[in-house]
Amino acid sequence: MNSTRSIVAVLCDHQCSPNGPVQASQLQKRLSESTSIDKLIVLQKACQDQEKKLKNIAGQKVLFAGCPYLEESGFYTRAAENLGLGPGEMLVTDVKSSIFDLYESSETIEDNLVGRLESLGRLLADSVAVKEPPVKLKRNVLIFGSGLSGLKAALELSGEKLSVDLVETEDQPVAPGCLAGGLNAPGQIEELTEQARGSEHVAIFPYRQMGPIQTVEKGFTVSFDGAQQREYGAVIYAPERIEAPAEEVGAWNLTRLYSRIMEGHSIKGRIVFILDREGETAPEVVRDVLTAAKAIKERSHAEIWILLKQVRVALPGLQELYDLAREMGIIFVKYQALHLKNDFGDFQIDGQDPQTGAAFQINKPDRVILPGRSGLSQAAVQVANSLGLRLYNDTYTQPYSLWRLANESNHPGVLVCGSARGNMDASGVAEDAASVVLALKQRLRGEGIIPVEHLASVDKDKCAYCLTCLRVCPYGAMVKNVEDRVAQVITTACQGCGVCASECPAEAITLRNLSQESVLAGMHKLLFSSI
Amino acid sequence: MADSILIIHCAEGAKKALARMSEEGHKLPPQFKTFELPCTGSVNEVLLMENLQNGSAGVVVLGCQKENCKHMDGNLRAERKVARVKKLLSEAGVEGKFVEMIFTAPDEGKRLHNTLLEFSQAAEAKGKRK
Amino acid sequence: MASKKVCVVGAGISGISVANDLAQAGIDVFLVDKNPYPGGQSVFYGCKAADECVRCGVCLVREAVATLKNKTGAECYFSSRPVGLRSSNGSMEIDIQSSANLIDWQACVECGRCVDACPEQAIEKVPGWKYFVNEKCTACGKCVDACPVGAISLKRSKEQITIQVDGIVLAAGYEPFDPAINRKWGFGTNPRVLTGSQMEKLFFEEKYLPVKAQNVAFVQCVGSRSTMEGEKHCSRVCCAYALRMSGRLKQEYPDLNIDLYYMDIQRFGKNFDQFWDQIKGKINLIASNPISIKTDDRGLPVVRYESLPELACREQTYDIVVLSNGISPARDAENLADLFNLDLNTAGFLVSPGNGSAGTNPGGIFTAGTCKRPMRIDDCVEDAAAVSRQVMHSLGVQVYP
Amino acid sequence: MIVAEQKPIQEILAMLPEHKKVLVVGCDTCVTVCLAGGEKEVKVMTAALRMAPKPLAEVTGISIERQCDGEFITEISEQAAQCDIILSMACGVGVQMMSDFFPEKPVLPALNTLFMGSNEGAGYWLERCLGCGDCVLDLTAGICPRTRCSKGLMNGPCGGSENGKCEVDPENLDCAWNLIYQRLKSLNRLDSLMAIQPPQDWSKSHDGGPRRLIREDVKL
Repeated sequence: MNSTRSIVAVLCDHQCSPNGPVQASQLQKRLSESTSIDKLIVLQKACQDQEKKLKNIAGQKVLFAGCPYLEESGFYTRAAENLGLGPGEMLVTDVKSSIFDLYESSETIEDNLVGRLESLGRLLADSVAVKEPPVKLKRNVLIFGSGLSGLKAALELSGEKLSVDLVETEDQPVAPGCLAGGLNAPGQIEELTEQARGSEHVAIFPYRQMGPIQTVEKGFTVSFDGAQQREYGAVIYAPERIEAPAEEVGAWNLTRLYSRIMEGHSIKGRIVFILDREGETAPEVVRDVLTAAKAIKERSHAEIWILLKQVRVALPGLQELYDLAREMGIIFVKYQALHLKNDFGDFQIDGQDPQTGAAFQINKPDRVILPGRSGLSQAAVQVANSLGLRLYNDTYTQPYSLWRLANESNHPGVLVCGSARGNMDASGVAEDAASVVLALKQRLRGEGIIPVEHLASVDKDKCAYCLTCLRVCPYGAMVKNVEDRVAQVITTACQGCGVCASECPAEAITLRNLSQESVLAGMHKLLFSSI
Repeated sequence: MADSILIIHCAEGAKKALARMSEEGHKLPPQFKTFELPCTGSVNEVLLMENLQNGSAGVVVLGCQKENCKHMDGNLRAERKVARVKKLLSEAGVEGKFVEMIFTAPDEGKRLHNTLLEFSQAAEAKGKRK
Repeated sequence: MASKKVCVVGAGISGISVANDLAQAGIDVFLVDKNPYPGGQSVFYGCKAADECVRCGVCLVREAVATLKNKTGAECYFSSRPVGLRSSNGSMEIDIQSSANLIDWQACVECGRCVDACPEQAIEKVPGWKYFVNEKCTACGKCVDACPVGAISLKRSKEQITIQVDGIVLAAGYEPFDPAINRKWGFGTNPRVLTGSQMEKLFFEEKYLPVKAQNVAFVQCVGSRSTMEGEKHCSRVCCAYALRMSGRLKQEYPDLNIDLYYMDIQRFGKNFDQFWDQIKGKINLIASNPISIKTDDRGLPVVRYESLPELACREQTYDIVVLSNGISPARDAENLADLFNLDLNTAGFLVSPGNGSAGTNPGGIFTAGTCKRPMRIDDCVEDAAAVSRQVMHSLGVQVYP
Repeated sequence: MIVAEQKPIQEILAMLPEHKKVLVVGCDTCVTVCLAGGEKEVKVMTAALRMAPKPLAEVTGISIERQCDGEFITEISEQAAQCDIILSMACGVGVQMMSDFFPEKPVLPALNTLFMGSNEGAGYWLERCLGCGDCVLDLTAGICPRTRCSKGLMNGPCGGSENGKCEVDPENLDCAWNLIYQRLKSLNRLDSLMAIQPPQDWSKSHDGGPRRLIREDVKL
């Protein structure tokens, strides 16, 4: 126990407190015998600018107890500011929640409060103050992926005079899989690539030159082609989605169709698009299909059939696109069951109409388009693994807690942009890139990250170097310290959730201000306080 | 108290659910004690076992709804640990002690209250039988 | 440089999110809402998680409201509406007609004594926020005596305020489609026919069903995708909430039989496939449209629909029928469009001149959230982030030093 | 690393005689890393034994660096002198060492020692070596056919190898000989397969492929 600093409890005793008035004198007397609380100060109406009365306890550790409103009125923040208290030097307890304990019980509020305050006082006595300066991050940014989203983000960031390294996944900057930059935004990728190449703040590297991404204390390092390590404060993960080849021999997927249209081929004859064949086609894909069908129809006299199970209209503008397509003479057929006979590219389609139950048949279509399952390329999966990102079926980044911003990944320094989050069209990608840039600026602003209160730390003597923590950390915040042969915490990434501490087989990891012993002691106290 | 039940809850969804519960005026019986951890992922077998050994009748781990843990899958980790301790207790033939994992959404005060009450009633019934 | 001022009209999820974002960037925010509390429609929605979270996003609303209360420090005008706008040299003057709030939210300490004192149950709590007085109030004055901090006054007065701002964000929200306008839905005449909005309120109160029921029907596309009712757009939310609600009901009452009458099921969210696989085995999906609802002699609603395999008209009796009503443009969308000089699109939603991705808007007027198109809660939050970025850009507020 | 798994607690309880003082001894090396017998598991075991209805006089727990080194075992001779029974939470080696050092006390095993293996991710261990004493890894491109081929074949795959998978468990198990072939091919060393290896008598040990330990409670 830190003997130089005493523990002071501050209690708000206003009549609006849900517990009613506390017998302050009785509490004083009871706490005078306490070992963990040295002094009690009772404030009347603490929420009304009473923090100035606390000047004489500067330099002590403080335990606040009051109604929930005190937190909302900013009393604790102001008091902490006035007294210069860091996260490890104060604790707040909500008196209201002690109501749980008082229900149908003979104990008085004073009994209950004494118990609570004593156990918390003990926790506070063991805790260490957080006095680290915020970590300064590098202001360089690494962007993985040179599709529409990567380019947009790169250009927005270079406009802010941040230096950007862009990694191209393919030798050609227009990856064939980048549907967003295809017919929905013709020519945009070429234009943006031109701009990026012209910008002094953007450097472009091919993926094959990229070494492994390493997480370090102040961000990330990567070396290109074995050259000197380059340092980054943050990474934007913006890989293009690629589409799997069509599942039938002789059929095309959307990517192939797009590139044919873009190359200026005219596509003629009877063309059949089949949607919803396996699972449900996403509305974004439906939009790509309709855009392509429209483009074909504009260029030639093709006979276009679109076979689908459900009409998906839940995207802005999609209903209008359907209407337009119908006006142009594109035939939509809803089907219930569909049989596709494929004789090396000679197709015969037998289907059944759910409305009438009538069978229909399409003989020898000139071209069958089957949108493939879209996902991430192998390179993108590799990079995701090296960053500790969670992927969902190698398709999306892990669906994440609603509490976070949409672009945040499980690694705090990595932001996910564009269609790696799900199917997106060109305007969606643009919006997404812009919000990623905003989130990134917020991360780099203030030149660092405020340390979390329950930061994990590794006891070097106890660590068995078994790397369990590397495998379980949800934030990729654990790395190997090769020199000392122990695990190491990246403080800019650690969020203080405590999973590593609970999983560590050697009990070498502790959370600041929340060590296993103090937690057990606190719980023990809590269980037996009211006897 | 010998029959006290410890609720270990996370500082995210479960804390909000408890707050909502008290906001709605649902009160818990006195044997319930609450303890906050940053995430239920930081609960391990040692914590559960030592609490039971120290005399609490039961430990309830209260985490966020599945798929909505702020720390990715801390609640699922806790569920596995609770299952393991449960198995250990039943295999060792320990009676009158229980551990349970509850997932709660932050907006469901009444449902949470009912579930917790069921626990205390079940524990009481068990105690009386003995 | 004096800090910029922005007026946000509408304190639903979009408006609050914009206000929170802007305030974080150091902009002074004035928040105007016609309700006496923030949160709009969605603050009284209920969680729909069954076994696991289904990402309905309702808790995001509470979170946003709590942030507004604790951190944002926006100047809030509740029970107010904008009535006039003058602009000159890039700065605007907006007139706000404001009714005095009966409970001063800044003075209120949430002790809850007024709720206990009120004989009429006229004081309600807003989740994440404080209290407001509803229309049941008889001005008996008991709450005034009960309040320990003197935050309640029952004098109703109106005043007009003029504030000078640099930008305006319209987040006027939507109006749930009212099925009472067409008698074929049987809504308003049969108490066992409910709308999705009413169900949300029941979910919020954790009651789920108003009466004991064996058979429940959800009817989709009520007020959506129907040229006959003049609402041609897809509301984008109804499939999601109907499926989520049926999942929750099924968990609450495992023996409940749920039929869902749909036109086309719209995908939503990233893990739709997973969710869809779970839910579609538990409920009966019936593709049928149009349908109508009658009442039988026991007072139970009867759904009359076209059975497609037999091509015959069939009838089915239910205990409860839920009409998944869609999103209609805000009731005062036309007034707002006149006042702020905006256009309405064919569906009746507002069109903002600044909604390109360029982010510049010479008029200084932005639109956010469901006043421009139907959106889900999480869409609204994302849209709000995008709009606040546009606002900062056009006002020249630097986010990065 | 040696991979072990805790015995079911009923079995441990059945081993322990009543009304005796028990000392639970953990080992901080291999079994800690495979989450079977480290300091943490000692705490859990101690608590479980204390709470169990079986009457035991006293249960204490302690953990030492390695139970396969006598120098570490002597550190606890004082505690060992005060107990009646030692429950060792180490691998079979540790249990035997403890018996050697404390000949007057019964030493009971709390773990089943499984195999020598690698950690393939949280909660997943895979057998990689059999300890057969006759290493052929030089000929097989660093992939052990004795351990990783389900049938322990020494001269190429059997007929059950299909699409690179083993017929014993076609979903999860790779055919070791396919791996060996692919790897040797990429190393341009296919000629090392030409030499014929004599068969080994497997009747008395190991069959059925690499043993794997998958613990759902730690895997995620």
